[in-house]
Amino acid sequence: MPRIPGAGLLSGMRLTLTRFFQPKRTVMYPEAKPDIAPRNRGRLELVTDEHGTLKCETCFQCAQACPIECIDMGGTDTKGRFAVHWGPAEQYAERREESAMRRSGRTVPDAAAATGARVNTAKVDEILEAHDYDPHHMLAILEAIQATYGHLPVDALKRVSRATGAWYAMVYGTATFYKHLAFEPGVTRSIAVCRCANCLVAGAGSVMGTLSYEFGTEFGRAIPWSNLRLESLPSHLPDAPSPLVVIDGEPQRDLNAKNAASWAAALAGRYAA
Amino acid sequence: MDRRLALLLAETFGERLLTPVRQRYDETEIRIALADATDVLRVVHDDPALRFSMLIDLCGVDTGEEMHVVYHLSSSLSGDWLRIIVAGLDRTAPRIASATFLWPGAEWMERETYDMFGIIFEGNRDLRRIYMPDDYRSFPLRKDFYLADDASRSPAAGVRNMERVGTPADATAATLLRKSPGA
Amino acid sequence: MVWNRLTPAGRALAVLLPILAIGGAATTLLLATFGGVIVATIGANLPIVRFLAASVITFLISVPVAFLLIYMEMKIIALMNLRIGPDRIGPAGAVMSVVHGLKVLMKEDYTPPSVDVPVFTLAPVVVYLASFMTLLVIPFAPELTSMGFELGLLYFFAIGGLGVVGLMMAGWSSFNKYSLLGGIRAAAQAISYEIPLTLSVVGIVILTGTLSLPKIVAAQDGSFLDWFIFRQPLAAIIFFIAITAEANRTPFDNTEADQEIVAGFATEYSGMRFGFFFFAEYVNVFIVSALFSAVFLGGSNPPIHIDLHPQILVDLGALGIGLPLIAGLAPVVGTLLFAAPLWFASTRIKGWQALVGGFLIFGGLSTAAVGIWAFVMLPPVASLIWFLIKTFTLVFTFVWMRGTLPRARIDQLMGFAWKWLLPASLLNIFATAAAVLVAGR
Amino acid sequence: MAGQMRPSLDDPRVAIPADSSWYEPAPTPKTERQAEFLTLREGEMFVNMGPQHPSTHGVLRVIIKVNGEKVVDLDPVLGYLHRGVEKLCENADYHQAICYTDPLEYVSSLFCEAAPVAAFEKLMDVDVPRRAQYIRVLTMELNRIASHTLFQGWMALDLGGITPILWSFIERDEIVDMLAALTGQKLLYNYYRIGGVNGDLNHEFMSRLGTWMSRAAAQIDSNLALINENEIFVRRTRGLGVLDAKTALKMGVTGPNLRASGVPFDLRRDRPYLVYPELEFDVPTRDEGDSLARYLVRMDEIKQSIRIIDQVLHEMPDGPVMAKLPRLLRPRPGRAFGAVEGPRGVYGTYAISDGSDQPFRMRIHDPSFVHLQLVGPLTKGNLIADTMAVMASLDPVMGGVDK
Repeated sequence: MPRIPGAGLLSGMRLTLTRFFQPKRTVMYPEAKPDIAPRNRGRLELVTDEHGTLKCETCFQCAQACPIECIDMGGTDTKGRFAVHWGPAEQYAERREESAMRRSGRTVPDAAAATGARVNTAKVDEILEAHDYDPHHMLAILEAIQATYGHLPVDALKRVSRATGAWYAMVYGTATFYKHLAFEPGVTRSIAVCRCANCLVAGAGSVMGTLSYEFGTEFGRAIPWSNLRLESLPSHLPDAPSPLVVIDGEPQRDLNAKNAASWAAALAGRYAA
Repeated sequence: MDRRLALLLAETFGERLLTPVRQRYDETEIRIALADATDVLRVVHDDPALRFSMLIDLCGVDTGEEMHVVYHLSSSLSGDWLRIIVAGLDRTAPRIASATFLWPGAEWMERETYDMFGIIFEGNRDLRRIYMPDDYRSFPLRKDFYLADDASRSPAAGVRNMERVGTPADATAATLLRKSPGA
Repeated sequence: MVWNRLTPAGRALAVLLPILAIGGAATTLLLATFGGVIVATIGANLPIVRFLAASVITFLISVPVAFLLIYMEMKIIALMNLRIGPDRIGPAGAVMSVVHGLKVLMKEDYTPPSVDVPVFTLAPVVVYLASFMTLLVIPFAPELTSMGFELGLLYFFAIGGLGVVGLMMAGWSSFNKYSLLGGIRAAAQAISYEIPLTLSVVGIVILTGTLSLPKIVAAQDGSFLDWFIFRQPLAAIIFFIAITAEANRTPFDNTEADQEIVAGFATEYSGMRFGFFFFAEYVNVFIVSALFSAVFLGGSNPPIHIDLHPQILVDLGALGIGLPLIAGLAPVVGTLLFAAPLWFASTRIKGWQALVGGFLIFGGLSTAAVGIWAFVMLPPVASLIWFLIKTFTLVFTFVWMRGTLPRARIDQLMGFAWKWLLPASLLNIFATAAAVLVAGR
Repeated sequence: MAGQMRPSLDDPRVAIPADSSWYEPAPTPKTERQAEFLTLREGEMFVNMGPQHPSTHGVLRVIIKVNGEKVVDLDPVLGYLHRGVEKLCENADYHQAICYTDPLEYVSSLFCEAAPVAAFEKLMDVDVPRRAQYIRVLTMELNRIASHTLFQGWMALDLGGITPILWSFIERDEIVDMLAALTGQKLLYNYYRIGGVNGDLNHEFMSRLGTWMSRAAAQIDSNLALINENEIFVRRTRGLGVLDAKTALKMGVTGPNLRASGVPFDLRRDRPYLVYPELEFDVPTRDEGDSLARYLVRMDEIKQSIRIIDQVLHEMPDGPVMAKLPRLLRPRPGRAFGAVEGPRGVYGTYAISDGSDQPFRMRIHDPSFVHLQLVGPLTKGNLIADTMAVMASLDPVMGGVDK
């Protein structure tokens, strides 16, 4: 501090006056873009291609690679059955709701526990023990589970994920990749409709519509309340009538466009009972 | 890390150490019983050979069975760091003597520990909630206080960040077939 | 119906025209009947009318002055901070403060519950009134003084001191502890600095023997060495510090120290009532700068008298019919003259753009020419320009100080006033009086 | 008004009684100290400062008991930013925990990462590659300078000067942009990993660092000239809030605040971590212990940090920046305390492992929390304006205080 009173103030005034004439540091933002380093993480965004389609193919690899799970991915599988959700959940409505419940002192319902079919996972543990909890043997484990339970229950998959340390998305990916692994319990029977030109002319379309209305589901899906599945036939069977409906490999003979509605209703009634 | 410090501590406190003095990296750790806490702290603070006069940190730990209070001290004599674990606080009514008579700066850290664990520090002049509102009733860092995350996880062990929605398997056929004219 | 077929403008005219016609007729009738009486009344009460007219004019110019000062403050401090500051609205952001003013005008004028409503509402009025009423005695130029009171300086201190009553009212009525502290700080500070402020000019009063501001300015006629800042340097320093405190400027802005008491007395105000405080503050800065330049910097006197003896005497009457012809043709010819090079310069410039450019250049040049002519030929304009240059240099200094200095603490502030400024101003009076006794004026 | 519904102030139909007692429901004191605080003597009143107030450095509420302008007593109310980070960390695995500690003290978040990383590395017996250690030292010192320059501006702003904060933000922005070129983010870097750092030094960072280093010292010195010589600033801070060495030790003060009281305690020297023992630097101390000393010690530290950066750049070895680690980290059961010397004092993390992939208990010690206790004792008897000066000189960051 200088001895003359006020000299410090004056030197400060001189400094501000020199700064008054110096070049300014403001970035004129909308016109001039700030200088952002190439490594800047910024915000995560999904990239689209030139047609405007998302490039992401939901392989979950980015989410798996993220060490702190800040990448969140969610989606429904192609058959519309499972919402697969990866990442911290707190940004999402379901979690907010839970926190709100927690704060207000109510018990928090567990969505996973409430909706999935509860199975006893004791046998899963035996299977896992037999395979030494090794995630590399995932296919063998899943096959063994399918052999035990008849299908792959979600609880079992989660147990596998927890015990082996494999990410759930990985387990789920393996399970969906192999055609012989099934998620629905006991889908052993199917109602298949042929969609060849001949059959469509003969009224296969209205048969399909009626069937999906009566069973309350869509083609390519399991009927929720039974072990049946609506499918379309890949090709017309030799010397079969049109329209062709096959139940468990058995072509139905006495069927035409006119009686299709009552036939389907009767069928639905039979299976419902 | 100083081997002599371990010997000195073992010599000074002898029987009162619940476990042998542990040393790892640059930390020295002793574990003492609740009844000895005040004495040990005072000795450690005042002993001319020890002189742990700086309180770096004070915190509580809930092991699920009992509570601990952990002091991290630094010696102004040798620069050694000492961790004192006071074990054996009752989980239902944890009480311990305050360290504010040695370090007035421990006041807020004790308030925080009280706020988070419900440990009552006898002798602290200002023992009330510090982070949580005054009318808050639970102690968040205790192990029986579940986060929403835990709660969603607990009934179905193995669920982690993955939640399933889809066809409700327990829905009856009748509810789904309501609109069917044939049924 | 005719009404339905009218455009909105037509409807407005259809309403306004009859009203104007009736109003005009009534006014004419009124003037014809009572005209003599009104003129006689005005003639008989000329000082009052003059006072009223001056008040209205001062009020009207105070708002643009405040806008200008607010813009200066934003821009200058920004430049000192190595920022650009306002630059979007108007040239270099110059209309920014007007937009701020409009924003304040349009905001909800909220009266918090539990305030003392009449006092709360009146406080900004008192503050603003006190600040623009002092403008009345400012001698912008010898010919441009609204009210050349003989006791102008005293009037200035008296009315200026009223402002603190408004701040006190605001602080007390707001029902807020910050406001209370701010109001009390304002009162304490204003009272403390009022004393050295008044005492510091006593030396000048002794020297000039008058309290009239135009006369004080006239006493500084001559070169800049005759200014009182050189004859009374101590008084000038004391006066400058005291007016900084009076105008609540950094480093003495304790009344609204936002880091301490949020916004002081103005904490609970919003909308236009806050706007009044805000404007009053900047009008105050202008006024104290003007007073300083009048009392110490020679006011409207130029620093050096250069007698040009201009001989540019054009007898406009001799032109006869040529005068309207020149007045009509000059803009057209000038515009075309300046547009031509623009139009030839680049093929990308369209015709109308060249014309607009030419008109602007011509307008600028002719305005400058008229300005220079007025500065040389009309003494009041020259005086006004010198006065404003000095005043705005001081305003710049205040803004500059705001950009540089931190705030003094309230006790240091009061201690400084009572322990240093007061004895120093007394010493100044004593020395001046002694000098006058010994050497005469 | 007991038993009556409290009317909303927003309701225009509600007539508010002019009686002022309506606004201040007297809280029932819970402790001896609070009872003493709540007792008003003749001429005293409470002024509630915050949580929305221009100078509380975050969301802090301070109830001040004043007698005129004089502060009689003071009670900070915390918790407005409380996020329960310790609990969240107990429910996250070790990598995620670092991410949670990052936003604790947003002014110098690298130190908030460094402390848990240090603790976890001790738990897991990981050896950090030497290049990673150098990079850590380099980035931490840069962050320290960024924090201190911002402190300089804050200090001036709290004393009413508006220009220094903008100048110091220019300096800080350059450092922060530089770190963004290295780490990918400007504020929450999330750069340290258990066993190393996330990504090696890159060209962009080095070129920015080089440009900055060439003129940093001169520029910061020039900025300092505005405040350091200013009589108003010096008069307002000299002899204000004097903290003597003995009290400072008893109050658990660390960092520059302790060094300003004359205790040369610096973890970088007294409990060396990373490669600090190999570097040459001084520990600046002052004996006065007042607000000015606390300010000046920090300004001296900037110079030492520049010196350290200079050495680090010259001695930076080659090699990997990340140790080989399994993806799922499951340390053996044990306890570890990791501490680093931050710009505000000792940042500590006490981690307990139970052998699972999540910390069993994670205690985060933040120096601002301890320093904020001092505001009361240091400002008693001073003026309201001094509260701000003392608080600014202690430099608390509410994100760290409230955890």
